[in-house]
Amino acid sequence: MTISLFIEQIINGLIIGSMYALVGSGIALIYGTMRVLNLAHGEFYMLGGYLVFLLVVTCGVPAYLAIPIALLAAFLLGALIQRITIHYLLQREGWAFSTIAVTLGLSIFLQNSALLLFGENVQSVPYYVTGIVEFAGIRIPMQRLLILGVAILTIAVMTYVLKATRLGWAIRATSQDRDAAAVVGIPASRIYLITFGIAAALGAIAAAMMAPIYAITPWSGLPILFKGFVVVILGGLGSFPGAIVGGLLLGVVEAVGVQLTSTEWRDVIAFALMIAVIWVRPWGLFGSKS
Amino acid sequence: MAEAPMLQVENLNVLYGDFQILWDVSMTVGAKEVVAVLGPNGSGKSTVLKAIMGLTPVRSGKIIFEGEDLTKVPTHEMVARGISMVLERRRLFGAMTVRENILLGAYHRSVNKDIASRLEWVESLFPILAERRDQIAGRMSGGEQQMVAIARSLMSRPRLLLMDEPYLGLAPKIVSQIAGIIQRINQEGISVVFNEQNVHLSFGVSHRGYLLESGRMMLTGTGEEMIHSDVIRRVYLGV
Amino acid sequence: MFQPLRPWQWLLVAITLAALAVLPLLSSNSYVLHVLILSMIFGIFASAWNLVTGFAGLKTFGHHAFFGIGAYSSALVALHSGLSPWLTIWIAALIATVAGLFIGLPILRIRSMPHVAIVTLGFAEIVRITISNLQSITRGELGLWGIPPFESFTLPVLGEMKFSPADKAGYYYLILVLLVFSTGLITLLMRSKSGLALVAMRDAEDAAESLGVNLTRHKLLVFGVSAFLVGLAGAFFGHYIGILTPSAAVGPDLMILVIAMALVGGLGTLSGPLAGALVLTCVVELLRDLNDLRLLIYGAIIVIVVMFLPKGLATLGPIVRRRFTYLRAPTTSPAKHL
Amino acid sequence: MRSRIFAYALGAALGVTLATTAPAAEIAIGVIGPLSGPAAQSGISMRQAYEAAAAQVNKDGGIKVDGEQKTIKLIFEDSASRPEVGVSAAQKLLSRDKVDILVGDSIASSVTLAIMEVVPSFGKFAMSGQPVSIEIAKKIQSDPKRFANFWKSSFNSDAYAQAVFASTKELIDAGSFKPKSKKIAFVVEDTDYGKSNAEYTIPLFEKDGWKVSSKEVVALGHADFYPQLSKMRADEPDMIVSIFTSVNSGIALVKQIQEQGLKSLHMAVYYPIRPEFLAGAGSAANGLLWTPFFFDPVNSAQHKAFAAEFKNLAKVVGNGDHAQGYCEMMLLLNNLKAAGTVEPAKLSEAFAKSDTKCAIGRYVYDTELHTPRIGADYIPVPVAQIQNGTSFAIWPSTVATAKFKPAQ
Repeated sequence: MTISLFIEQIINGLIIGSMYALVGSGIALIYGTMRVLNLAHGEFYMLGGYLVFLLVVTCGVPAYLAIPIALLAAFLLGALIQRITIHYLLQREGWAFSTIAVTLGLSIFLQNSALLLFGENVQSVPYYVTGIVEFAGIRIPMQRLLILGVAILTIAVMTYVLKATRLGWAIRATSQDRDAAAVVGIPASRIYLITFGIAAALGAIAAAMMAPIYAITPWSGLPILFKGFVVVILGGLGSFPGAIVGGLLLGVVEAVGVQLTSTEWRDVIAFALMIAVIWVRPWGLFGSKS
Repeated sequence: MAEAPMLQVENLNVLYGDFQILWDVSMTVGAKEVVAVLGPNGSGKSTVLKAIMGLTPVRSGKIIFEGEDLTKVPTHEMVARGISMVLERRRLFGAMTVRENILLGAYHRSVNKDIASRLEWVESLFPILAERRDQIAGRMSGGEQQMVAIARSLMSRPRLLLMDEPYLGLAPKIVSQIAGIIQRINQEGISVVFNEQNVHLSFGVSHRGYLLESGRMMLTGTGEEMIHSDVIRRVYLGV
Repeated sequence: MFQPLRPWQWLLVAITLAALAVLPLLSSNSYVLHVLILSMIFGIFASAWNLVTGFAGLKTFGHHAFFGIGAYSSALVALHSGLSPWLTIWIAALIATVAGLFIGLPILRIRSMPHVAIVTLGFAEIVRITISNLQSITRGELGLWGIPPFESFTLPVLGEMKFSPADKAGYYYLILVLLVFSTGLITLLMRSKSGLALVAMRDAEDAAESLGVNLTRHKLLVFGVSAFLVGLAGAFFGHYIGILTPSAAVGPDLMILVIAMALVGGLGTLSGPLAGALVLTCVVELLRDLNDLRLLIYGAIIVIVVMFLPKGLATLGPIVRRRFTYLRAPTTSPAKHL
Repeated sequence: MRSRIFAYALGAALGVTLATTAPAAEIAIGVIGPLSGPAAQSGISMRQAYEAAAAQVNKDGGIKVDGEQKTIKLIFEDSASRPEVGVSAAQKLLSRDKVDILVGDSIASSVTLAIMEVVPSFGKFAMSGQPVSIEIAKKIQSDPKRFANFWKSSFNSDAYAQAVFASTKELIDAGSFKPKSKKIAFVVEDTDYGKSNAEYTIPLFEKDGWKVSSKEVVALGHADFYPQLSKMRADEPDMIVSIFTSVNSGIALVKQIQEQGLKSLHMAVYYPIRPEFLAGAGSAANGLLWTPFFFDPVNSAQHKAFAAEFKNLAKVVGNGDHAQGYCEMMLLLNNLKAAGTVEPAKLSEAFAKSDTKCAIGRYVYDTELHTPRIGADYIPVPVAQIQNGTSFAIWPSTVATAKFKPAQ
């Protein structure tokens, strides 16, 4: 393997990994704040893809407008779903299981709603930007660089929101101690609602950016959900920065893995890695034990 | 109206599932008063405070504060009404800094004006916290954490402060320090309700006490009256 | 819940069993038997999952791995060794048990429910992909066919027990026996000391631990028994359907189906998963004509049951009864007496 | 009688209405195929094609069976491409609807293999639709007595491998493709279709001195080929063979090959047959070779005529699936006409002797494998090249409408 090929594979991995990171960070945010494992998270990704498709292809809205609209719609949808299901379950006994079960049902429900609405057809969105960047024997299309750019921007914005805004403080406080947050005046249920919306929007950003490459089908959420799980286990369940690092790491491991072996056993390796991590470091590779 | 106590708790009943924790508990707290809730382990002391704050759902009964019925008001609205709470075992936001923890005390819209002056006031009560402002709260000692927790709860300038087991797990030296702080807070014109198992510890700072046993209010009175009560002796010494 | 049955309950069980036993004598419609056979396969699967999830409180989402392991083991052993399926289904169940203990051990170290959910899901995916990739042995997604059926034999009263798609009486009675066996085993287990410890631990893990109950051993026992039963159901499924594909025998859809069955019937009850399996298998067959709506309704059922009937259909009974009681005697609410 | 009543009661309890058996003047044909799930699009096309063929025959007055003129009634059941669902569907059609003939699966080989476990014990005639897996033929061969009345209506899966290899060899012999190092790379889907086609193709090339430089097996619907293509760009294979049933994967691969600037000759199996391929891949598809190009309503006069007729019958624009489905159902109905009975043994006799011409070719059977013969004289498996956004057949020469053009 030459150096430039190796670098190219790392870049391939980082690009896909940045998308895993966005999806994983949504799962991590939801789990972090409300201790809910969202099995319907893949469907936020899938619906985000369809929203962009509807706007860009069906309605002819330019991408730079369509993507923010899709994000907002995904946010509202996520919040609505939280409000009519999780919100009530969290107030009951046995919520840890019932929330997992309800998101499982939601996942199947949303998949098949999409099937009814959009059909089996594989949908795709044209590239937002064209052109190829070539240097030192490495070829990367602009579209892929755009993915990486948007991912970095999104992560930067999210980091700023979490670190430096009132909302971010409230999310972090609620995720660390719900009662303590309530006592200082943070309305946990509203924070949960917003967090769910943000997580859905993060999934939708990933979907919007991937739509020109990964076509959209009612089932596109499932594989990405499994990737998201691996990511959050690697990064420590519930940790936002952990999910970012975990996502990038998984992307790079996959790309380099393809170079070294064949694609066939890739997912087995990813899952085995995940189980091994849980076995030796249940709090994740980057999380801390407490 | 001026005669009515600041906080009035009437016939509180609280259940966890089918298990009844509090039975018709009533109590009052006057303005600028320090009240101790006493009782052995498992008597329901913490539940009384949590129920007032809305952290535990109340089956029946009333909580009236400054003439307003707060029974159905959610926890996060309490600071807006003038009540604040220090939770058992400090419960800090462990991954955040001391400063962030304290500032979160003024999170609610109704109290996040003139944060600078509030911070100044709180840091004047706990000078050490100003020095440690950038330290991660979770890595501090128990006593320091308790100070952060109290500082946090004061940021909303409450008129009533509830403290759940403020002495729990602290070294004797720290306990007396915290007791001093409670007195200091009271001198600022704030009413304090705290609970504690140890009778003698409680009466160092409180004006009045209540005794709980198995979820029922058994006795109230000043420290002096209670220490000499037969009921106390029976409850604590099993006589 | 596991009190000895009262006489009328015994009678009810006996009548149900008798009705199920004479059914094939009355109806030769193989489609009706087919639906009932599938219900019973899923009944065993759902009860065994419920044993772990509902009774022992270990929320796993990867039991379809054991179903697939059971199905493929029995089919492959019977195909290659020439052993009779009558024997291989038990070998397969034991292989599934070993797999269960293998994955059960790491799970027991984890207290966090989401971690358990993810690990078990991941384990099942590994099993599925592995079966799919080992094409030379399993024929992958194309399907393993040529699985030997059970040998026929003759019974004194019932006549010849045939095992063929057109004459399903043999399959029907065999799965009925296996269902009774599985329900009996679960009942015995839950009435034993281990069972009592399990329920104690589900309700208050720390308390049970402080009482000196050895949690790991009991949990592992339950996990093993559960994997055994699921493996057995899977092994029967393979010989019954005659063809196995990774997505049919180890696919996540299968687990979703079984979870829905247990939830609909009532998690943590003995009869719930059985009732749920019957109801949902019939619903799935009824919705056959609705094609695309099938899974949609299915997802909606799970959501609605979790939201409004958290204890499954079993809750409907008391709700209805309460309605009636209330209508007859509108007494004061109990809170007033406190 | 008693059993009927009981079955009825149970049926009612299950909410199942017992189907009244078809009136004497109808021949009931049960069809199992994917109407939901990943292959539903093809399954629905097949359903439309089967219906069109039946409508055509019914319009002409039906078929004379056992001395009585009867119309054709098709009953469709969904298999969702899943064997166990297909088995349930077969159970229902054979015992509840009591169909005379079973067709299934219309698309999935695995479902066909499963249905084969059920049909023989009901003693009915059965035929599979598009499934090509050679396992079906092997299964028939393994127990000729049991499967005496089971026939395939599509050729075996090694046909594609032969088409890929033979057409490549012809291009080399003609001097229009000059491999430098005889390195070949495979990108295939993790389905039976992808894997078994690769399995048949690889030995043909290896025997001819080729070296497989990489074989990448990707998940169904996979769409990010960058890691695989980066690897290939370093390897520089002379030829890439890609095999997917998912158009999504195909579009992504073709686009990304262009982005990566790979110069290898690219041969695609199956996915360009779907109409949405060209729309999705756009100009990146130019120069691509692919098989099987069964249906060419643009350049083939015969197919143009079929397309017009089909449009008339089915009110939808015909595609390759339609052409195959229509021919398969016509084959069955012609043989039914020839046999004059639904009795399985007689129908099988008719199938063994069948010589039916249809839009996609001439159906003559290999009577040992119960499989239609392939080749220029029978059913050709043409290789096409996409030139300026249109597919032209370039191999075999008997059906070619254009010459191979090397990529610029």
